[in-house]
Amino acid sequence: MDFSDRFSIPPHDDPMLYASIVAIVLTSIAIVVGVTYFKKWGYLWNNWLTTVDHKRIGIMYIISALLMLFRGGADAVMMRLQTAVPDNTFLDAQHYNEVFTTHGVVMIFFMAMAFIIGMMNFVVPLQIGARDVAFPRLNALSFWLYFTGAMLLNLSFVVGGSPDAGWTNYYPMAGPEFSQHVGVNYYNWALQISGIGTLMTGINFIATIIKMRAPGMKLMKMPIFIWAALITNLMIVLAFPVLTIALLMGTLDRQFLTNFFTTSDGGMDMMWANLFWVWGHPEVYILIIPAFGIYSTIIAAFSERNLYGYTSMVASILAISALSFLVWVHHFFTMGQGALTNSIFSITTMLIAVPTGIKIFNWLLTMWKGKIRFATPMLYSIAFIPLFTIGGSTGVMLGMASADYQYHNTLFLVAHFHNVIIPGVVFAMIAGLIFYWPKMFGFMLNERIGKWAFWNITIGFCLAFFPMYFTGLNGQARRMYTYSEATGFSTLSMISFIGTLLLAVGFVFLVYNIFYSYRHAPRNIGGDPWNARTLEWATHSPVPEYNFAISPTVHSEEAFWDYKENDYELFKGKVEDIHMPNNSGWSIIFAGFFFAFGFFFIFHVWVGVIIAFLGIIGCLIYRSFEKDDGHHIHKEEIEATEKELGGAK
Amino acid sequence: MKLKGVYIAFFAIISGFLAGCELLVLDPKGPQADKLANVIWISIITMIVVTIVVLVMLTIILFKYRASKQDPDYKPPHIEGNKYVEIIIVGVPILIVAFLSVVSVISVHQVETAPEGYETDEPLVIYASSSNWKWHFSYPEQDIETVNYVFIPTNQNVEFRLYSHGTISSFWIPQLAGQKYAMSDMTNYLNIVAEEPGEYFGRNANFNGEGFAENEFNVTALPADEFDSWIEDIQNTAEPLTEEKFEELLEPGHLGHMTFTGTHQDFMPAPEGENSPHNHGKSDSEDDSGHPH
Amino acid sequence: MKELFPLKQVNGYIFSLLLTVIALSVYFFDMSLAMGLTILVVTAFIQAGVQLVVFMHAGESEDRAGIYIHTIFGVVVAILTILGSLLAMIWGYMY
Amino acid sequence: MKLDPKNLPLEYSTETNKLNILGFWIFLSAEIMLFATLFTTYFVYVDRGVGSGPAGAEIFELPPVLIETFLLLTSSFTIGLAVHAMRINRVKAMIWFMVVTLLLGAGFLSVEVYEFIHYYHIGATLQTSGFTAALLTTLGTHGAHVTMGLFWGIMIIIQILRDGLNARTANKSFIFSLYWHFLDVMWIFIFSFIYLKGMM
Repeated sequence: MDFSDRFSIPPHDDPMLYASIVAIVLTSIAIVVGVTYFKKWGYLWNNWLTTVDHKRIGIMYIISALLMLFRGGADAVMMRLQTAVPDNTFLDAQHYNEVFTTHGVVMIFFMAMAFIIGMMNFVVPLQIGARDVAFPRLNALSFWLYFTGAMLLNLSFVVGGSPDAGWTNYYPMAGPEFSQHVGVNYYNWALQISGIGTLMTGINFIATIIKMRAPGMKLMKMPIFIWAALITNLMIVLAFPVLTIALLMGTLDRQFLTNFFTTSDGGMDMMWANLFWVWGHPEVYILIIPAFGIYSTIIAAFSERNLYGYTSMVASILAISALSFLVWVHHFFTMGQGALTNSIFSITTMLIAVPTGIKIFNWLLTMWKGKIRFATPMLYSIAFIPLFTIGGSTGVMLGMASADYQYHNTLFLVAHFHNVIIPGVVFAMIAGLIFYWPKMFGFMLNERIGKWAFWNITIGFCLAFFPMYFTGLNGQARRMYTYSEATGFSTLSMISFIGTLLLAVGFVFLVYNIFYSYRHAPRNIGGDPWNARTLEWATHSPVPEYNFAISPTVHSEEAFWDYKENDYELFKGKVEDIHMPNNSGWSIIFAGFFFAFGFFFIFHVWVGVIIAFLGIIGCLIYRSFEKDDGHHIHKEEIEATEKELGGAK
Repeated sequence: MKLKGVYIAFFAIISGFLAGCELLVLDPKGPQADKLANVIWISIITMIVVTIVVLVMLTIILFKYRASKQDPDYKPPHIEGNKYVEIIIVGVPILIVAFLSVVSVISVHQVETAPEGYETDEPLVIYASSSNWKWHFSYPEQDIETVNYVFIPTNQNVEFRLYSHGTISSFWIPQLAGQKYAMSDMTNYLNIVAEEPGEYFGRNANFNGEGFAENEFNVTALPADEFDSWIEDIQNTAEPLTEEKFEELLEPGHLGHMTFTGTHQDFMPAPEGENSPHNHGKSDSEDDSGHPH
Repeated sequence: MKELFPLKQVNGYIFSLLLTVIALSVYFFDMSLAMGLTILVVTAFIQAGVQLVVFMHAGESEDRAGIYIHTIFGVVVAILTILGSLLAMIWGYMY
Repeated sequence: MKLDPKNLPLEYSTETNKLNILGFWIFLSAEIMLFATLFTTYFVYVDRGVGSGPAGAEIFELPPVLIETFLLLTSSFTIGLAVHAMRINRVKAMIWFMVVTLLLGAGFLSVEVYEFIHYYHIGATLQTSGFTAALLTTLGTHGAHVTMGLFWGIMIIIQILRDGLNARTANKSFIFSLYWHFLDVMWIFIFSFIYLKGMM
């Protein structure tokens, strides 16, 4: 392809596309002008862009995740609108393919992953009574690499064309022979770069949880969310390298014409599917296990009871994490590997239902004999239980290898995985966001608007996805941009579209709630507005930079509850100088070079690649020679802050 | 209680649909699809029972233990867990999973071999190969080839040999059998029997690019004698398939139904046996139908 | 000079050279695939163990439990990934 | 052998140092999976992905592989000695052992480059077949790690020369030794399951 052709903007003519490009450009300009006008660049740079504070990094992750949620959500609405009526011409096939590909990639990699990592960033150090993560600078770098990947993928929409081979990106369709424009290159590099960031997050959090727990917090005295985070990160560390290599091979195939996944010279298209799912199935549990942790926290807090069956909860998390590496073949039962292989993986798949079932019953038993308050985070958690049971049940159905021959690649499958991911992950993240909002910003979100959002989202979800179980069983394959009247899919598809609109309305309420509460909510809410149980509620809202003036000493997984109810002394000792890491612009600059590297690589601009690569090496050398020992916050300063926030704890 | 109402309503809708609709997958017309439909029903019923148990427990708990119903001074107890409860919540799921595993293993072996009652038949072999975005059906015995439609005799074991001229496709006739991938570097085998004459809908279920939505084909099942006369008809009337013509057909795009004499297997054989780019183990080379029967 | 060459490490080095020589036997002698693979698996994993314990000091710090568990879990997942992929990509089609 | 918690060597002497070492171990388990993925691909392609290209035994040669193995094994030994020298505070000996290690590593790389040129000449390039791509990517990834290690080692030597042995440089040297031993372990697996099995 000619050099300038590759940059053609966009390769695919469509007035709507141009309109969105204009909108994007105008919004970007507006943001830049706005920040300049209010003279906020300095504030932004000093307090956010260069920060190494886990709380701010967590918040930046969550903000990015919400932005990506709206990007992916807009794609979803477009898809359901296109399929609401038969033979619709709102989108053409190519555009529809780009939309569902982007939807999947954005939602999994840049929304869900960012959301859980953001949540872990904010909660984990607080919940273990630490001052920060093990490697604060690395943490900032993780965020900026993730952000780089997200921006790179979103850029594809404007320059060169979006990937269009599905989020699973099966070869040979994604290979150079059948996908000639640069879309899949974007996919490779965006995921590769953000994947590096995710891997580093994994390492960082394992080290944090192993080494930085408050005194007295033995392994079996860790709050359940910490267990969830520990195991999740373990899975990240073992799963993401597989994706790294698979993407590398894809890149070599597309940009250096090797034969890993081609149809000739010994290439095996099946191998991509295999490697993709070796990573992909643990990935599903990487998303859901932290969500389980959040639900456990919230359900215990709003039932005013300790978590039932703590030990079995921990055991089931461990079991899920081990099994999750043994089931990946169920994503391609239909590939022809024979009855024996399919039987083995069918059994391992269904086995996961056992530890998951344990969790469901433990949550129910946690509410049993409790004192259940229906606050919005709890509403999401309650709705999660039956909805996730349905999702899990259909998962077991899909795990039956023979029956999967009929469900595979149909809307039944689509309904299933949305049924686990939306009530499982998205609900948990919204619930967690509302739950931790006061800890993050020092005011609470409005409950009334929150409940409006909840009902819209829940009912919208049910309407949007339950019909797909039926159209799937009726023979509707996924990823079809249209269908004919004769198929009889139209009524259910319309219901599905209406559900999507309700979901969208729900999310609008969510955002409106933030604006509304920002203006109207009272600010003096104290450290513990929900009457919760774990350590993070023992400090102020919002949390001061150093988290805890005095490191807490812990004797159970609910030390704060014991402090409130059983006169347990949480803070032993005196205020001392606290050592904190310094902010640094290094991470964002480093990520900037990665952005350039990825972008130039996508378009085969080798000069640019070399320059960016030298930049990356330069950053590494700089970091190797840098001596940065951080700084101390002095005792007097801490005492003054504590006083201002309402007395030393 | 609002929640209860909502969920019961959803369940009513679901069961209503399941009972009332003629969903293709649950309306099988051959023994293979019939097996699968049975497995699906077994799993649906099991799972509905599980879901109802969870729902009932949840509803009762929410009713009984909500804060508004309780004494403001009530302090919920601290309960660590209970050995017997844990045995039940581990044991029962294990039993359910064990039961479903047995069903799964037996049925997957059944649908991977020739259908029951037809094991001894010499199968009718049809090569089904996909190209963007068409299906080519070659009948090597009868020496004819069709595009985007296929005729099969009823009550006869038909062995589809699946492969692709490019992207991965998934061969699917919901009312006759489950899916199987058609890929470029190996041949997959799918046994199908249609027990009722009629027209069936078939398609590629695996996304393969721009023309995916229209990547469908028709299956017509005919009694044996009608099938034979159809074959004869084509052998007498259709144009021969030349290599140039076939290359033309492989170009990406959509074609209607087409019919030829001769098959492309003569000049572009399927990737099986000695033509397979990969040997599936060493035994393959001697036995060119080295696949399970 | 002698204190620079601790016996443990010298022995470890000689031992790993020895293991390499044993592994080489599969090249020089005619043997069945199973036999050869067994020799390779045994020598390779012992070598890895020697490196891990003698040279990398895996067990010396207060975090040895974490290090061992994590590394062993990684190795187990790695082996299962390799075997599972071979099952799904090659062995599954062979019978 | 456990360390005496009251008298920890320099590389474990601060909390940050302990965290760094633990973090690096965790990173190594990620590396295990990285190489496991490459091995997976190689094992599948060695039987199924040859296409019209050459097969394993046809292109492997024992002498360069043996030289590479010997060089890397020895370098793993010398970096171990470097850490030992560091612990008994013999800075000069330590630097010399590190220099020897890096030279051995460079020797390994040059033989590997020779090997790659050989493959190129007999028509086994990255683009020849799935098998050659898997082989060269696996070897190349290992080689890239060694190259990266060379530069990293040089940086550390410069820092020791500049700052002497302190908690920071000792920590870096120790972590570097972990990395280098790990590369040797990976090479043992490559040597056994790619070369020896291929030539069996």
